[in-house]
Amino acid sequence: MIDPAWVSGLSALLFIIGLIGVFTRKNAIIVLMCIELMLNAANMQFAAAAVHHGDATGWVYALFAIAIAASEVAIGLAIFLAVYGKHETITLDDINVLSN
Amino acid sequence: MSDPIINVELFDANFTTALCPELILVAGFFALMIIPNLGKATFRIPGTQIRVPYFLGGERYPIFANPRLPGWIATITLIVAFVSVLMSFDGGLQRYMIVSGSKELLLINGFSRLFELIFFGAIALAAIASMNRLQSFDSSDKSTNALYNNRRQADFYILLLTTAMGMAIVALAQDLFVLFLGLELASFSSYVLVAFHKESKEGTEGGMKYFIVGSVASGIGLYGLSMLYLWAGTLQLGELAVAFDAAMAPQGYPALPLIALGFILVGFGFKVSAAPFHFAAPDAYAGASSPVAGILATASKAMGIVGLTRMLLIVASPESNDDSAIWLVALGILSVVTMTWGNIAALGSDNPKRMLAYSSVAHAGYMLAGLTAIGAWNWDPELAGHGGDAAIMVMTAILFHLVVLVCFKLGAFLVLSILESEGEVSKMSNLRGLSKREPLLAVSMFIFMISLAGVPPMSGFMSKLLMVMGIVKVAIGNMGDAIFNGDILSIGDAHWVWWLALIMVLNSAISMFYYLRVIVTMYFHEPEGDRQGPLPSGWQVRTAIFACVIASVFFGINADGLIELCEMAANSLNYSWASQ
Amino acid sequence: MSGSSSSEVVHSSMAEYAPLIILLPMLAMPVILFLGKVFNTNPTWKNTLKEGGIIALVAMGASLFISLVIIKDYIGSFSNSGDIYSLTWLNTAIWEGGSAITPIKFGFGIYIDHITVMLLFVAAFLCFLINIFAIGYMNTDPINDNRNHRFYAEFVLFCAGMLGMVLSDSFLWLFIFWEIMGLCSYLLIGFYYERPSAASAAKKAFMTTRIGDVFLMIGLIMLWDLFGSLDYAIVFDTANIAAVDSGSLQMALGMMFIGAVGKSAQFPLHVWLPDAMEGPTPVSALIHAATMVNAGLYLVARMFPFFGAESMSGELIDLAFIIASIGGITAVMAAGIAFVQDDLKKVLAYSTMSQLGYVFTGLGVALWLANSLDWHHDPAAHTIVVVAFGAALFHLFNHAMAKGMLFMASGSVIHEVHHAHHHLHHDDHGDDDEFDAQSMKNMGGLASKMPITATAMLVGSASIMGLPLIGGFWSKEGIIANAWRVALEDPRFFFPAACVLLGAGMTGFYMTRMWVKTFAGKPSNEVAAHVGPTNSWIKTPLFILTFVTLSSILLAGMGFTHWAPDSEYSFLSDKGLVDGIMYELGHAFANHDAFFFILTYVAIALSAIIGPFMAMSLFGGKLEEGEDCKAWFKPVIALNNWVYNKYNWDNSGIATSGLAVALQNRLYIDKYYDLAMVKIVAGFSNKVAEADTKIIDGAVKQIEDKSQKISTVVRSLTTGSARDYILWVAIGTLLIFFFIWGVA
Amino acid sequence: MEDYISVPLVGFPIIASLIIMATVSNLSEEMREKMANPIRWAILLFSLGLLGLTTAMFYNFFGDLNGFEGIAFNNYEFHKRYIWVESLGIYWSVGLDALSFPMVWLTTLLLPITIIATWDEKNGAFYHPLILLMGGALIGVFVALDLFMFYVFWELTLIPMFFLILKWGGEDRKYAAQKFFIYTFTASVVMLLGLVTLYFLQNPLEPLLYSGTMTGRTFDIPEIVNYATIHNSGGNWFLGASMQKIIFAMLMLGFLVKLPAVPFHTWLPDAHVQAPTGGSMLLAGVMLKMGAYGMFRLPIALFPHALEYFQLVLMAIGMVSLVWGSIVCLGQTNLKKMVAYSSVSHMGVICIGIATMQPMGWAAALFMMFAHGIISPHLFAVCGAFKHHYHSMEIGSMRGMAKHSPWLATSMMFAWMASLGLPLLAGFVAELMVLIALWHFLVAEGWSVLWMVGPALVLAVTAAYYLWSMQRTIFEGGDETQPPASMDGQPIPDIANHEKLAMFVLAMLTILFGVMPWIALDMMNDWSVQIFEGLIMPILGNFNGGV
Repeated sequence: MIDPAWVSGLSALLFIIGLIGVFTRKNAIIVLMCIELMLNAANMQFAAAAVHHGDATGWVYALFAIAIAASEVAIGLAIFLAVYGKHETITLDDINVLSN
Repeated sequence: MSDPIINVELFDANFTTALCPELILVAGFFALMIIPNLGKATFRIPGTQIRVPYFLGGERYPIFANPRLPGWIATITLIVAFVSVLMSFDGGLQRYMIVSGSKELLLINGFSRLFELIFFGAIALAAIASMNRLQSFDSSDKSTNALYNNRRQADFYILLLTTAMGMAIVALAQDLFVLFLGLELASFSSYVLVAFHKESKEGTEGGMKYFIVGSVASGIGLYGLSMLYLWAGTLQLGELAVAFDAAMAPQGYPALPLIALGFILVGFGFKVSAAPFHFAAPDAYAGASSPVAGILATASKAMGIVGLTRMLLIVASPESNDDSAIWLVALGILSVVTMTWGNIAALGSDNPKRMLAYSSVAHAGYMLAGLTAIGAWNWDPELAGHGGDAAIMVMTAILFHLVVLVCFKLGAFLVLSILESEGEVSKMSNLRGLSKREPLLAVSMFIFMISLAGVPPMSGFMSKLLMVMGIVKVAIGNMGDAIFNGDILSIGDAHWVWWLALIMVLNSAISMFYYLRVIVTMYFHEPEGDRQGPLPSGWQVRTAIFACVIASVFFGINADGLIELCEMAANSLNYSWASQ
Repeated sequence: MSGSSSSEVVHSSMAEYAPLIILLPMLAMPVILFLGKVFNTNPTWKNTLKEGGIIALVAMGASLFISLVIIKDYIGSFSNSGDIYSLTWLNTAIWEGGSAITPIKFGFGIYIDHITVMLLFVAAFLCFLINIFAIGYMNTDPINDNRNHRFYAEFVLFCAGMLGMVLSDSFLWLFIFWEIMGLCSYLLIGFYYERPSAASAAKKAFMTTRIGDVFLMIGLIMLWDLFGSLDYAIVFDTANIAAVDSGSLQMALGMMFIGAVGKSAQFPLHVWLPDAMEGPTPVSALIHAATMVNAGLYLVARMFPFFGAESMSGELIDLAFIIASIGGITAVMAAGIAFVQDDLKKVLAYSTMSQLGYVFTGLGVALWLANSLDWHHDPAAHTIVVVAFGAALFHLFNHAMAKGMLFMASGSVIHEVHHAHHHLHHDDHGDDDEFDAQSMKNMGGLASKMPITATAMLVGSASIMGLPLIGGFWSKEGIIANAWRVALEDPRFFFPAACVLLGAGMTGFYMTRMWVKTFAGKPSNEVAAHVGPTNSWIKTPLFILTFVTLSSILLAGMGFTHWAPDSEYSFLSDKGLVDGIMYELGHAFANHDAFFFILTYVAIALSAIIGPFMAMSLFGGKLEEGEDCKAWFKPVIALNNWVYNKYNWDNSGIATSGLAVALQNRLYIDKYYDLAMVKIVAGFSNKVAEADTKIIDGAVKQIEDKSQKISTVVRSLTTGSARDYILWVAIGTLLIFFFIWGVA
Repeated sequence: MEDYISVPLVGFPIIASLIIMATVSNLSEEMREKMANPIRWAILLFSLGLLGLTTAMFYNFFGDLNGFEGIAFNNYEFHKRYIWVESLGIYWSVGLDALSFPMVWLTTLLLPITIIATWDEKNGAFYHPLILLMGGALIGVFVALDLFMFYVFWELTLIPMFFLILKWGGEDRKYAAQKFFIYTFTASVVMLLGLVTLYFLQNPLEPLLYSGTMTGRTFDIPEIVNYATIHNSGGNWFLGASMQKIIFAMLMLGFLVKLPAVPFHTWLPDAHVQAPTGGSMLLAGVMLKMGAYGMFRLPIALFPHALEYFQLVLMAIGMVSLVWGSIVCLGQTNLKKMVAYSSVSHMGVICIGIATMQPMGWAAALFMMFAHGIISPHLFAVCGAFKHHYHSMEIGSMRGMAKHSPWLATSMMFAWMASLGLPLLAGFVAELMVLIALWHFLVAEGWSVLWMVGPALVLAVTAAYYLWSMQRTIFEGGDETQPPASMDGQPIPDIANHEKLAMFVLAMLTILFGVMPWIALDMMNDWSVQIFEGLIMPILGNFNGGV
């Protein structure tokens, strides 16, 4: 059995990749994917912790988190679609009607 | 608080009593889904010509086809929920704990009930105000456009109800993950609400930015939760508090919970729009319709405060006698940066909605200052004295502030929402000549502005006064007694949160500038261009504004009742400092 | 309501009605103003009531009447001296530390003693006469049409101020009335508000006297701090004086003296007086000769008890010297400037300054004597002190009478010249700016046209010059003699003594020059040839004052110099009138002391012979052929003509010399004052105002400005790009970690 | 005793004016014009009623005091206390003593006068109610005996004044109104923090009367003052030396800005120049005095030790205000600005009077507040009429006023003379007493007498700028053509009858209180003696002054 610490470490790595991704990538979809990475990092951590503590609640948390991530994607894509409809781009840097 | 907490299992005897407002929301939610769809739909039993009516769909009955109907349903639902919360206070509040086995899920006490009042009240007002906003067509119009727009009415109000629902869960949650779920429910709804105005560039853009930044923040928060869970093996508030207390000094500071604390602070920091997590807020407010922006500035912020309270005051509770909370300096700096940043940025802002957004950042800073002060409640065994009282006072102030914020901040957004009905409101000059066009509206806006700025006798002043008093009370503590026992003490001997109070009052002086600018624009300048004459709009939103005005003034002049309510709620937080 | 409660009547006599002397004119003021406003063009108001002149006259007459009765009472018995009324005006308190508070009160009351009585007579009498004159003068000049009520209102208020100042029982109320006079003089000098010169003269007068007043006020405050009161009854109490520090007292009195310098137009605060001739002539007569300038003298005279107190013996002589020196400097300086003036009223103005200088010297000398001599115990010293003081007061009296008369006479001349000019140039009236009715260049030979005026002028000039036996002679001799007496004791006094002696000769010159240029010789132009006699409103006071001036020998004989300064001295009790006159004559012309004998004749020679001779030799001449004049002018004019013909010399060298130019420019003092005002004061104040806007308010504006700029910078961080927002979230996260770790 | 203050003097003016304004704002333009006159009359009559009430109070109609004399320190007439916010110890607490009564009377006096003087101000249906509102708020400040209530009214006065300036002001009114509001607001929030800190420094273990249920402390001024007096005695410093100084400074900041003292004065010229006549009259007449009033009511009564400690600073501030203000006056070309700076200068006199720490100085400061409250509205009424009739505020733009507008010229000259401290007019007594107290203090305390140079200089400079401005307005002179270009050859009017009436009444009062100062001064003197006997002497008794 893999030591939960490794999983934890992996999740930290994923999280950092996600976090760096969200502010380096320009395409909204990729940013969304990076966010998913961050959420998944949390999921892994929950899972690892559930194993570590032998507590089933962690699994439940992870499941819920997956659901959250899913709905987040749904909402995100819907919004991006709407954005694309008006701005005809989803490159984040080009969408700045609102500033200051 | 003599009555013990009654534990309620799911669908237990007291379940409906305990969660009455939430259940009302659920009922409203279903009603909103069903009622507008009631029609002459029939179902032909296969193979026969018998058509069994099942009422969902088909040619809808005229009464249910009214495009304004969803608005009314949502409003009535929210009002009923609000009233049911209010009624639960009647004759002493009975506290309930919704449990699932050994896990505590939701706690119904004064604190959570008060927040429900804030949430439901704010959203109800926004619902009323939104009623005439969305384009609607006569239900006899069968064009796609008309149908489409009329359907959107229901969508909008459903999202409002889910927002309310999510917020209510946040208020009640006793498990951090449940809290997080509620938070996400409310957040997702609000993302969509912000982007709801998808015919415009601003609406979609605001929604998108709010969504991306919000998602990142909640991702960070969730990761923090996972770390906390990794460390403690539980996300139950009570258990976490015990674990945290045990782990802190004198044994030293384990890294994991501290990192988790930082991450979670970020997650909630975004919700209260604390600097530097506030950036998306001005864009979102500017892009969203005014009532929605009003919700973000009041209810959503209150939700963030609930999260922060749970996390900072309960989990990482400042209990140790010889030291203050671990997060004290971080939060103190955060609060100073937030209030100053918000005010400075608002100074030159020419967009009224962005200006209000920055002002709401500043208000977040004031509340964070209050939370910081609570963190210092027991800063010195001798001088802090009855620090518990002080902490309660600060909490009272924060709650009071959140309540009255609904009155004047939301009220200000509602005024803008009336203006929006004649076109975009993206410049201060759009407010010009309001005093000539709509004197009463201008007076309302004037009251909201001076209330925001904290000018007596408005409720905004009372809330700032309470906040300052609370902070000073923490900082001064028992010094009065010590001084009269011969100690020579100076302001330097008080806790440094006293300086937060100073910065806060100075900040509120700075804020005067931009609030006055609104007033000057309304009263000094002539109406511009084609924006002449009275504004078109229904009576609903005006009623909502009127209610806000009355409340803004009333709670300023006669604050006693509300203070007592807030004090009761603050007391019911029931932690170490509150029990003193 | 503390004011009215503690009224205390000391004596049941006419003195009780003394407040009416002040109140009547004071109440007449609003009455005249109101009626004048309402009935402005009503014929009855205009012709019968003379636009308020009659009301004023009634009030002044009543005041004069009550004054005379009080004076008679006083001289008769001396019993009505001291406080007549004493009311509380202000109640306040002082904390001296510790646990006691000292209640303080400032009172108002009427105080009558010998100095009061003398000044009261001068003021009430001259005010009354000048009122008569004003009716004749003001109401016949079309330029004053429909606004004479303003003149009379201000006039009576002025008189009330003067009478109040004389009668009040404390230095505080002296100051209060003093300031009221200042206000009225401002209003009256600026009566012709449409003339820029009048406006600026009014301002100058108020401003200059105000500077003196500031010092007076400070002096009074210092005095108050020494005595805890400003009431005469308390500050003059010898026991109280004995308790104070002489150095502080000298400072206080010195400060007060600066106030007197301002009010009495002494160097260096003299600049306002000549300009003040912008006011109508009655105003000049009233303010700048007869009454207001006497206020300063009165104030210094009031200081006598301090100098006379035994406890102060020898301690205040420095101040006495300063007083005498200021007087001496002014006497010479003003006389010098008067040499070159062509404006009739300006000559008189400088003459006023000069003569007031005499009085100051006389007072300084008397104060020195009182302060140095053991006059409380030594009867001879007592006499010397009293007579020295009396001489100064007598000169005040003589000068007031003579100068009032001279001004009225000059007014009469100006009035008629103006009329003649008006008459001659009927067509282009309204545009007579070029013609200066006050310039002596436009006069000459008027003795034949205006006999009464010329007589009055002659007598007045003689009195001022100090021609033996007439008016000012008695007092001037006394002042000169006493100045030299002191100079023998205290060598510093050689300076003022020399000044007054020299001044005597100079007076002779410029007064003669004035009379001769105006009344003798040939008319200098067409206008002067057409001047007619004046009306009876103008003549009456001239007539009365001529008599008074001439009769000053009687006053001298009655021992004026003895009883006026000394309340112990009973009026006419020592000698009879004739004996008194003989004594005075003997004392003056046949002094036993050789030094004073010589001094007397030197002074007479200077003032009555050398000075007039010089003037006549330059400006003399006889009347136009065919003009006839009154018999008593004939010798004068003949003498004049003779001297002129025989000794005329060309003075153009002197007249164009640097000194003469400097004198014409008033020794450049005004110029430098103006320069100081414009360059230094105005420049500095503009700089300060600029600093106020630029620095103090600038700082505020900077805050506003900078905060807007910072706001722009801060808002520019909200770039609009979601990625940047997330970056900030990350940065914020790191910062939070940093601070949490920092604490942990 | 009946409550003669809460409803008639404070509540009714505020509520009535709010109702009137709310009603009027719903009317059409024509109706507003029509209603303006009845509203004006109603408000005039009402404010006259207020004046009658306060005058009756003075003449002892309701009580048994002799014109507010004989009230011991920290005792109040007509004292009423109603619970307001129980949890925080906030009471609606009103009362009068000889410190506040003259100010209240002055306010009720200036209300009708202001209304009359600006009778035909445009948009009268709003303007006059606003004046009444202002009056109610001002009275509220003076009668408040509760820190919270005091602060509420203190800030409340800003709002009507802000609108008066904003809606009826001059060219640059927008800037001036905002500056006025923000500047004074900033100072008063610092004061608020000082008040709150003071509040919490009460000993929670022995709560005072009227303490809040939640906080255990009270906002009640008499209680706090009493408490402070007890703890100040015996050589102790209430709250300790350091704390006392800090809170003293915080409170003083708020009051000094309001006063205003140099260098916190720059809001005043802007506000005055831009404010409408009525606004200026109330601003200079009463609002500035709130600063001095506040000083007496709070920091001085609470922190005599700190007052003694900061005496030099206060003296210096007063001196600088006095001198700076008057020299700046001399450099002004704008009539109203000049008058505004003269107010700064006069407020410096008040500051000096306070700094002397003498009953005489304090009584003089009180009398100065009162006298300036009568004279400065007159000054501003004149300025307002000048502007109204000649469309310019520049000195020199109109000359020969004595000819064209004799009434205005007379009134101006009177006001100017009153302001420069001519004897027998109200201002003189105060100036004289301050100077006497100052000198006495300097000599007794061994301070340098050079302090006296400032007032001496100012006495002369004041005369200079007033005379200079009169020469260029009332008289003729200089090169400028006249009538002024701004008149466009229109006939030059004199002031209207209602302006004459207002100025006449003010002039008569100036004379009345100049000739009979004891009417007001006696109670002020009594008050200063009482505060010395009740507070200063027991506490600073070892003050090593005296001769």
